[in-house]
Amino acid sequence: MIVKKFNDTIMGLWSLLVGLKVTAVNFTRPQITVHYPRQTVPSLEGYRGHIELVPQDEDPLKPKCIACNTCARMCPSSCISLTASKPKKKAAEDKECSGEESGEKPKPKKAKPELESFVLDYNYCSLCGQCVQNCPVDALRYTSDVYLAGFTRQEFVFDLLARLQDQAAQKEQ
Amino acid sequence: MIEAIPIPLIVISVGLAATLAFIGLNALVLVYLERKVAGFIQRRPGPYEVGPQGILQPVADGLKLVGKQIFTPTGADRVLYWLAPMISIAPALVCFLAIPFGPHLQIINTNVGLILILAFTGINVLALCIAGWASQNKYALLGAARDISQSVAYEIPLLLSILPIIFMTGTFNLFDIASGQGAWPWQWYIVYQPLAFVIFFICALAETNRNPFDLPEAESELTAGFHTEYSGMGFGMFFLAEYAYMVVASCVTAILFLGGFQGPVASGWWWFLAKVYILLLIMIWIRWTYPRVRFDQLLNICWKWLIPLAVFNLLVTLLVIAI
Amino acid sequence: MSLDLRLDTSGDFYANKFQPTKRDDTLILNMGPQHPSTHGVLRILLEIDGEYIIRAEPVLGYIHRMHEKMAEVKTYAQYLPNPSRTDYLHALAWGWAHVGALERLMGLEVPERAEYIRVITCELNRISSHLLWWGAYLLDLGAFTPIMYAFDDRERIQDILQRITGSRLTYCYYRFGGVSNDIDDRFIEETRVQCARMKERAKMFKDLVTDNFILRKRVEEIGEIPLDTCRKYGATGPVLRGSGQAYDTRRAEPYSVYDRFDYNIPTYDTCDAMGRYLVRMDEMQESINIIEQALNGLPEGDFIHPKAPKRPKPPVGDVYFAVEGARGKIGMHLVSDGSNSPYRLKLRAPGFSNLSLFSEVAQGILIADAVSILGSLDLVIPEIDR
Amino acid sequence: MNNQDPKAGNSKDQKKAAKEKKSTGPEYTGYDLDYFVQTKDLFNAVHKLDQSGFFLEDISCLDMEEGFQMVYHFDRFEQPGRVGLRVMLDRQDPQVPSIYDIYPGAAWHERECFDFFGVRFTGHPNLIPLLLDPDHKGPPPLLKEESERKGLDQLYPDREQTPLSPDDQDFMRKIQECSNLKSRTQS
Repeated sequence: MIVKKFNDTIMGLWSLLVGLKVTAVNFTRPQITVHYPRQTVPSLEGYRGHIELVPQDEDPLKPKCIACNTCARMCPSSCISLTASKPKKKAAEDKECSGEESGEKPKPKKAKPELESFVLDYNYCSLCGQCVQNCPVDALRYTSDVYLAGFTRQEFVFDLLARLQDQAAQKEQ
Repeated sequence: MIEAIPIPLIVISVGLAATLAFIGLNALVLVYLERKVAGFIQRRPGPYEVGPQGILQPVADGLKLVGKQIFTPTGADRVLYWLAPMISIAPALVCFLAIPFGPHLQIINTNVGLILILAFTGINVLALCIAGWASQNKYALLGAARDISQSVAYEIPLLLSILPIIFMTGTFNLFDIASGQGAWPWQWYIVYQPLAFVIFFICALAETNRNPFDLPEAESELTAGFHTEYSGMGFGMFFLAEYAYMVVASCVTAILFLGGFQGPVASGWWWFLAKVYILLLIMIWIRWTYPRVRFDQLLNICWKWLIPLAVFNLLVTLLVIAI
Repeated sequence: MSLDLRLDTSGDFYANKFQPTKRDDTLILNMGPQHPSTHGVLRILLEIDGEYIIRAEPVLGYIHRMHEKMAEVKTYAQYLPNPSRTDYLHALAWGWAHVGALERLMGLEVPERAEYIRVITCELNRISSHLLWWGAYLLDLGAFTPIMYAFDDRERIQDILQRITGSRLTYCYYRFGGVSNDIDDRFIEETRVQCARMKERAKMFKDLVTDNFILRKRVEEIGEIPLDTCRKYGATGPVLRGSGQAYDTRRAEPYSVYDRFDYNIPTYDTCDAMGRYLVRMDEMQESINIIEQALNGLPEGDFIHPKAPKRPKPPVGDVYFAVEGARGKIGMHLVSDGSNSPYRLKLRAPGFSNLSLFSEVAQGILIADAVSILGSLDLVIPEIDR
Repeated sequence: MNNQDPKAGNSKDQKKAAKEKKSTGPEYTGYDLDYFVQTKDLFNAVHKLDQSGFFLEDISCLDMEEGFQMVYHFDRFEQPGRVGLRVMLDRQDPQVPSIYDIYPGAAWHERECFDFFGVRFTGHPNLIPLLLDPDHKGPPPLLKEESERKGLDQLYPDREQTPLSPDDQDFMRKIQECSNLKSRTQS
């Protein structure tokens, strides 16, 4: 019995030294951390950040969204609020009002309601993706900007329509 | 007028000022060293933000601690609460007086240097006990209780492991012990007394509450042990005291077992500092590797393993000397 | 205005309830809810005599969010993000339980490829959960370095999962009838690399910690939970397998395609914290084994049922669906009245039953051991409080 | 709350057709044995289950028109198979004997049901709130409004609700060889 006890202790002390060796080996190995302010994480393309509006193919200024309110209804924490302008009667004054909007195809049936404002309250968003998935016209997509910081809650209430306009403007330059 | 002031008083006052500077500087270097080594072991860079490569990080910590508001927790015994950090740091100063840094660099060359150091390191226990009791916090009380039994238990093997050296050299004078050993490593006492060295080092770790034995300030069990209620300079003093005692422990180890300022080429204070810092690095290295020992195991190690080994080692040395 | 500096030692509702049988020489200690070693906000009332615990009583409810009421208020689709918030360490298993319960109720069959993807991602998530448990447990015992090594591996797994699922911790990846995003070759290749790397990392973990003399002393013969106590309290998962019972929902109630893989259930009958520790360490290797088999047998096909309902309205019914989470058996008792939100959804959290046996196990042990036992039970408080 | 958007329209009547076809809903409901039991027989039934090696999974409660339905889930290590015991309690005085003496683990489950539904458990060691705040004055949170409550016949159209007494032989026999492999192969 005593021999076993001694044997245990000797093995134990040996394991202590082995532990030291492991930390020593790691001491010499290069670092693996990313120094955040100076370097940022390279692989972010799959990340599901807050949503943004998808511009129409032919006219980057106008969103694809048809203001059908599905995303606002589907959102678990109801953080999407959007308002749409009442569609003008198509039949009579379609010609002259569509003069200045290029590319408005005069369709016989009622014109789609025009999106006026699309506000996302990112404070309550739980990034579940219900809005993007249930959108009938795929007018929403995820951004992958992780590094968001702000001083007040209001800074996280994004006006996605304005954001679309800026992106379109930047693309022009 | 100058003769009116006795020479030793001047020497001691200059020595004390030098010791204060040495402790302060050492604390800064050690804090930086510990965080860098911890970082590298955990494969992260450690502090690099403040100053080039994070050199000024300890200074920043010091300023933060000084800047904190000083407050006494409700119901705490105000006098004792603020006395504890002072009692904790004061003995550390005195210990440095007797340490021979170099052939000429010694403040007091007393022949009871070793006893002086051992006596004053004992006072630290009192400080931690007062701190634990005065901050009126259940966790602090538990931390203090643990610290008392730990320090008292590890005092005995500490002394027992020093005795063989005393018998071999026959003096308590640190200067003679240091100069008694030869310049070359195989002439140092570690070769004659390897077991005593290991026991002494373990006891030094236990006395200064370093990792495998850091039960009095066990973060995960007692939230912070005896200095739970301290913040700002109160905590700063305990922090400084812990590093000071670490330096004292490694200085004494260097003198007793590694030949003090004796070095192969030109013996001097730089050899002494090199040995001290190697020992400190080992202490830091151990801290970032091992989990914490449980309380009753801590006492078992001391009573069942260290003390019998130390006594056995003492007897063997006496036999060898007697023949 | 005299400032009343006396300590108000009146204590709150639970402390007073705990108080009456207190002997005069003991100390009532509040371990938590702000305590470093109770992961999250668990509060344990301890009556201690010196360092020995006489009575212990966990107090819950500090992070209770009433998920079951949320289920009744929200529709099925809107409830998808909630399960991953109950247990954020093994979020995919909880998501699987919710989605699986509904699929069983509606009789919706999930395509082969989706089942394989679910197995792969769920096992990856189990490994990352065990890694975090391992680091946090060692942190409780006082070793500061292992948690950094654990996070090194965990971050790599999270990177792999982030590319496909879109998030790193609270995945909302499973949908009714499949998954929301297909996996590509880069995911498969990265997973193989990580699995290989995990195998030789296990050797380093073993050297640094499992064989460590101090750790063995802190973990062996601590927290003896005999098999009968496990059964009486309904403990499942590694806590049960550490007491000698090879009960794993993946094998006991085979769901999805788990019956196609051959993997053994690591079991140790030492009944103590060391047994639970070794069970989880081996379980990581078993999960790697399962992932590799699943990757080899990954069939082609669509990753979600073509006609999967986005807004399901299940028939009337009463269903129970159980999944093996990292901490034990996760169960969802779903009662539907035909509308598009459940009539009643009962979440069975493994941590709830595992923790309930703590007050019996903690009689007469040291505080340091109490911390070691709590660590070995692998508690995630949001899952216990729901 | 139930949104009648166009998309779900056609899937609803498609579902109505599916519902008529198999009114019992899914074949394998996760339960291998499922009984209604009298309140007074509950203790006896749970005792028999304890003898044959079952462990308590959880205790959940439903707020129905006829009152509260307590659902006890048991499962077994050796021959895994889930047994559901259901007890109907009337609404005015929801009283049920606590099974703490057989399964100490039930203490917390029962306290939770007490929190959420206000069901009282006689013989419970310390029936104090577990998850909710002790001075939470409001009604138990999971109670449903009058209009939303459903009856037993609506939720369990085909299940025979005659409570079974645990004394007769086949209850014991059924428990012994209850296993989910058998019922899984049938479906």
